[in-house]
Amino acid sequence: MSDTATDRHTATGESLDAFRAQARAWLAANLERRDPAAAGRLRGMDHKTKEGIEAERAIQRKLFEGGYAGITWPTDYGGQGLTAAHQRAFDEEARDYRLPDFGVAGGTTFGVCARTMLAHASPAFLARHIPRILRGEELWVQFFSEPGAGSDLAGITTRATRDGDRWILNGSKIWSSGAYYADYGMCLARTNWDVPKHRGLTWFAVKIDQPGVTVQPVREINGDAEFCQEFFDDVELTDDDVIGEVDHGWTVAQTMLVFERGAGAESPPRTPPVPGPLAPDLVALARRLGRAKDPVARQAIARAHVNDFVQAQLGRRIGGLIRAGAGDGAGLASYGKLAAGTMGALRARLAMEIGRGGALVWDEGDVAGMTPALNYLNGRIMAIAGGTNEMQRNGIGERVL
Amino acid sequence: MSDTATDRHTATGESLDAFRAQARAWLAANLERRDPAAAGRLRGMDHKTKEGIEAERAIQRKLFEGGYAGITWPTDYGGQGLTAAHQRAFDEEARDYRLPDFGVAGGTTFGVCARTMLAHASPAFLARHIPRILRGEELWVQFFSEPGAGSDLAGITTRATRDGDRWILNGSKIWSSGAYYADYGMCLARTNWDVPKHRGLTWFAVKIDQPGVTVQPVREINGDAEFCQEFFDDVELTDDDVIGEVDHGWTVAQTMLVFERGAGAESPPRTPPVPGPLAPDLVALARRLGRAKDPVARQAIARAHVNDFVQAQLGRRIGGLIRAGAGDGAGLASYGKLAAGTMGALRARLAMEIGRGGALVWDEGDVAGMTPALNYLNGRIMAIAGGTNEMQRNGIGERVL
Amino acid sequence: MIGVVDLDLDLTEDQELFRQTTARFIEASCPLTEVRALMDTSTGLGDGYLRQAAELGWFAMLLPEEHGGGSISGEGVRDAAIVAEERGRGLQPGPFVPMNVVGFALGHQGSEEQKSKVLPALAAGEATATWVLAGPEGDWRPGSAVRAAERAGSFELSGTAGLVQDAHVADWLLVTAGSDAGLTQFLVPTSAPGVHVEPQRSLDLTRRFCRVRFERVEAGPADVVGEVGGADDAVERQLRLAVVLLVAESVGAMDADFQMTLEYAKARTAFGRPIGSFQAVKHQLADTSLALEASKAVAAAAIRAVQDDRPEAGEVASIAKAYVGDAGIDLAQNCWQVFGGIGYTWDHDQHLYLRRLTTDASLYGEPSWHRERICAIHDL
Amino acid sequence: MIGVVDLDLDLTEDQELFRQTTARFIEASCPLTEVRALMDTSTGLGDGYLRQAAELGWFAMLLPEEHGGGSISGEGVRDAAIVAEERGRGLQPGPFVPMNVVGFALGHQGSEEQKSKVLPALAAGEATATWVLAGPEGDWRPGSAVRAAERAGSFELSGTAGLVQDAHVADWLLVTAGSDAGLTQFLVPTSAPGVHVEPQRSLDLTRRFCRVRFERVEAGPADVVGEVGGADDAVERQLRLAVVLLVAESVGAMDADFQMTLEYAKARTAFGRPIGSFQAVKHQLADTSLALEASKAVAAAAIRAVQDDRPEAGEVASIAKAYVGDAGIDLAQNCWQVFGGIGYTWDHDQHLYLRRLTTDASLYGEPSWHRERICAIHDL
Repeated sequence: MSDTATDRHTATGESLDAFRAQARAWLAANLERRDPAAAGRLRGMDHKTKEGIEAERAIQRKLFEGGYAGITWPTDYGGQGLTAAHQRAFDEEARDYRLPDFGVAGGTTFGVCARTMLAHASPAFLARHIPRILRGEELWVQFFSEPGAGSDLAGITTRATRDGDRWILNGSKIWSSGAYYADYGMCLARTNWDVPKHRGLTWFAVKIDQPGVTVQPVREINGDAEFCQEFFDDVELTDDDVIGEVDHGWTVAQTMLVFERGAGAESPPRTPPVPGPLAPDLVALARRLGRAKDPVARQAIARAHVNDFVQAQLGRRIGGLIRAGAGDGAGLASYGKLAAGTMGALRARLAMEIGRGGALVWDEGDVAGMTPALNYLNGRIMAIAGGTNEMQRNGIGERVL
Repeated sequence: MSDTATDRHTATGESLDAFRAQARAWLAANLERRDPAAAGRLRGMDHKTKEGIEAERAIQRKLFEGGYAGITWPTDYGGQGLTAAHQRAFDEEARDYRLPDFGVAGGTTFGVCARTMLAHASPAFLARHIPRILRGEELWVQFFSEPGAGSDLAGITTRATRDGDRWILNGSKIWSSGAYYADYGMCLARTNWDVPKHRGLTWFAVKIDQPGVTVQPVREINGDAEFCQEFFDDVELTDDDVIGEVDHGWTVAQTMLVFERGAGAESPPRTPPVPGPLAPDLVALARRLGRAKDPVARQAIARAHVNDFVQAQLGRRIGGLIRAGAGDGAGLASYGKLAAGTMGALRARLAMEIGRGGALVWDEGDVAGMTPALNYLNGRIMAIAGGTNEMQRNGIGERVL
Repeated sequence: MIGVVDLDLDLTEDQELFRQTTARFIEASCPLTEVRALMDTSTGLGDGYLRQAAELGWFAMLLPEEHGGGSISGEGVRDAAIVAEERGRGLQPGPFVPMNVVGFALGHQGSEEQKSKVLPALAAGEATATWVLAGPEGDWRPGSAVRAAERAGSFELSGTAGLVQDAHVADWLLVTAGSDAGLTQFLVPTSAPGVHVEPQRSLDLTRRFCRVRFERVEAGPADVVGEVGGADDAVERQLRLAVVLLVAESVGAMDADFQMTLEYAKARTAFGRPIGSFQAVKHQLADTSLALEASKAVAAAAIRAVQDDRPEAGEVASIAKAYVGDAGIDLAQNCWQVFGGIGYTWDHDQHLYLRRLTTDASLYGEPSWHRERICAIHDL
Repeated sequence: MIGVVDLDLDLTEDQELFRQTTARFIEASCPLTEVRALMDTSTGLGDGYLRQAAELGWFAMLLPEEHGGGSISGEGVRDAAIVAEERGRGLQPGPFVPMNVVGFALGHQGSEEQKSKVLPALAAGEATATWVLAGPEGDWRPGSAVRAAERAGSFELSGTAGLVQDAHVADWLLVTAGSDAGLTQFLVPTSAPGVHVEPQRSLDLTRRFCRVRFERVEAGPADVVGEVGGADDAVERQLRLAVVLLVAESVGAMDADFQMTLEYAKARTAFGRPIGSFQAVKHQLADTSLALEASKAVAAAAIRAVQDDRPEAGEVASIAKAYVGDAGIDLAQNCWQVFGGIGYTWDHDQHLYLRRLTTDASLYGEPSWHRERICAIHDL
């Protein structure tokens, strides 16, 4: 744990302004500037490798050593124990720097798994894993859905069987994004068959490179293979690997779903109520194809821009409602997920309507040319992954209304 | 019964061409020409009265006496016993003549009630009522939905209780279109409380002006009152009034629903696969408001025109499938009803989008000015009345797919 | 359902109290039964309603203090939006939006004479004003409806405007007119010769709209509001204000319609269960409540942007109008479908919300007009 | 599900037999496993596929008898639509639509020399032809992509065309070009100097599209198809034909995708029940099948109108294209949602249908282009 760093910030009760100034100086001295021309991440054109990820781990380690990893996380586990305001200040200062890019597993590790662990795992477990996560030594993915159980948690059949003081894991998981380069899977398994189906589930930490674990990438329709399927063949686990209480995995899963729906962030993205540039991808497309002055295309562009802004503002509102305890957190979080799932699919389709025939074809290697098609193929990810639109509607209908 | 007329057409085995020529001559000699400038029926501006309907009954009587009422219906009950081709020939010849306009009760009488009776009622019942219907002496409406039971047939609580050789009817019905000027209601009542809910139902003929029947118009949002609610207070019925078998009203209701969904017509509307004029109401609106050259308005106009044509062609296809016995009739008929329920609501809304602010206001008495608003207010009738969109989706999902 | 239904989550205590007072006033002075009764009257407004509302500050919030103005929190736009939301919820009649726009315009652009002549009376609800902007066909481009011809320092106003709310009870008209010099605004009394106010029928039964014809109406230099030919910026600010207040009214109406529908879905049974428990209805309600929550979120952003006079305020207002305009109609249509036949009856309030929200969608620019405006703001 | 899936309900016995033969040929020679294998090959077409298909008459149905033409029923368009529907169902590769259009055009407009040189080879599948119409940005206005400059009786073709299906394997190009005299068509060999065929990548993996650049390509008077400057009517007929055959392919693909989805919804369980028994899924499938049935209905009307060369054929074709284009995407998107994650995997066929139907929507004019065309047909 980085006691020095922690001391530096909190033991002295330092002010937000001082923190910000210090972060600014540290960033300038330690990190590279981000290439402003670097394109945003385009799923289907951003394949990670185990080797490539090492450079990212090094940056994360620097952050940790500088005292800027886990800014709001408890000091007991290597975090800085500071406030959300500190996190925002750091985020603002760090905007133009090259931060670690762990791909999709990064969001899962820091945004979903670690936060779920902090809410439910034992102190010993946290002391073992959280510092390693903060140092960039452990990337985590979720081993959650199964080939035969997508939306239905109660249908989980991957099982961990007690054998002396060990647990023996067998079964299969799917849709674990980035498992092929990650270190651990946070795995939901059935541990008790004698209780109602939604009970008797337990979460385990599964080291991905241990014997009995096979990871097989699932080729996606965009040609990439970010999702994986895993097969567990008598994988040995111990009580130390249990996250939360045995047979109470359902409760843990509910917490995880809130984080997964992108809500309840510790450090809520301070989305300013300022619209971004007019749907830049769609404007570029319309200009490239000579449709920028076409009233029908302009309606589609503005529609996307309106929805982009509305979605961001909805996120602010829902985050505020959850923090204010205005309703069931998981249910409220479904609003954000459903908005992403519906507006995302619409937006991908609007691009094809703007691009019409011109967006259907491109020259080999022409990234701008293929982007609308690739986005179109990714257009339903948010409508399906992490709980379908239908599940979110159930959540809203049953938990909020 | 009009034996003379029947003889004239069929006993002589007359040809279609001869029938057509005869009909043409008869129409020219007996009916008035239709005023081509007369506007189509606009719900909310077409209030019938008991007195006004007498003129229509007179025209219907003429048709009957001429041998042109119930062209395909059995000769035993005053029909002509001819083929659907004869009916089509007559319809084509009669297009430009002023036929009886019984308002919504006309369609219910001839298109739904009488056809359901012909399928299920006893010969004695048919002999009593069908000739009177054909002579224009009986207009029928449905006493079907109840204030507490809309889509749910099994929830019917209007009851007919056995009392010696009579039935005593109590309860209430609603959404009976045109009951305030009709003669009879075809009424679904519970006759047995000891069997599962969807059984134990029976259909009765209820004379509207008999003691114990109160008809109360329901004012609609368009300002008109075409729908009615009825209250039955110890209304006396006899076995002669029963339609179909006692306690087997469910079966009769299924037949009725097919007719109500506008499908399975004896004389299928020979919709030619020729598009009509470009959505005339919307073009008129766009022209009036100076938007005829606006590309966004033009898209909306064409969208409505496309849907109009598609809906007609779908009707042809579904009618053909039902006649070919290609599937469950009631389920297939739901396609037509659902198309009307979804495309109708969309079309009403497209008009408001074309008209924007200009369609929201009009001068007192300006029919063209108020038409888009009135259509908008009527836009969900087909989505709700006679089985909601949701019921049609259930029907398709459960009976067809 | 989410307990908080306010437009934003950070009302001050004073503002929250103001909201409650406003709601109580509406419930006491003009509940839906009264709104229905007013539909059949010639003015569409209850006696004394505007004066009583003025006592609560409805028409003072955007005026300078020296002319009778002032708002609860000092944030006039937000306070006015609180009133607007409650008004929408209760489908309140009367020219709340246009009177506030006229007051705001005069407060910023009017001459001292205009201010002292009109503003105290507006603030007290003793005089009524409305805004003449759109053409009778629903063209909201400023200057498209009325034309001002300059003749030796004076002006002659000609043209026909439409969708002028409550002009039939207005004392003053703020006329946005095109002229050779550019956009120019005038304050003219409704009684001026050549001004013809023609009340029309409308889809909305809870507000009144008029066509206003200008037949060579004389206007002197003292009737000009602001600079001759230089009103572009002022009109833009008026439009933003009108848009966000109208959006707040819409959101209030949406919330009320949805709550009414939700209660019905829980109480009404079919096939032995509440209809809201059927997945088809449950999902439709979920989608509808998403549209409602999103509308609240974007409305709050727009109100704040206009309150703070941010550079992007015009764009955010248009975004809110484009989204809420469509969402309001979606919501009313979905609620109607859940109500089924009962929603088609005159005596049920559902159609009043449908009419109001459909009208709101086009007032001060229909969604497609605002979408085009957004593209233009971004120089596309 | 409805048993009959044909485009219309009144196929003759011969036509029904022809449909079955076609389906069997596709299943035997190019099932989906083969379609997938061809995605990675350079031509995208199996050896001998076109020749075998030609034996079934695929490229002869719209040709004059004296040049190797003829169809089963004598109704060439309907027979071709039967093939097209089966092709769509099986996501068949190859230039079926453009070859038939070129054959049809030459049969009606070509010189005797052109006919005898090209048509028998097309009918036998021994030569391949395609149609050059759209610009590379997807502009389908005839004459917008290639320009013909007249020089002393000869022509020079210049410009860049796009979305030219299978030009990389074509022997002949039918080029629709603009010129000072008006729309003019040319038949040029792909090997002509100055013709540059550039295969592109595309959303659709089952068909290939090329950009074709014309750099001062020489064309003599004998290369002109029809009248110089007088091709408007011929091009209109070609477009109608292309549209209805493509619509038939789309309907076949829609039907296959929907059947696959329906089976999945019945077999896949969640929460202990088939997912298709949940009302949300059941209703989505009902809406989707309505779109499918409506597509079949309007496609049948369009095919018949073009077959019978009715005055309204152009309009009905555009109506069908506008409706089916959107409905095809709706259907594929809805099916994807029912499949959930499995539909996002490369090895599942769902995405092949999504790609195909999305591409179909824009080929030969996207829905909004056809809607605008419909307005123009009605002189709006």
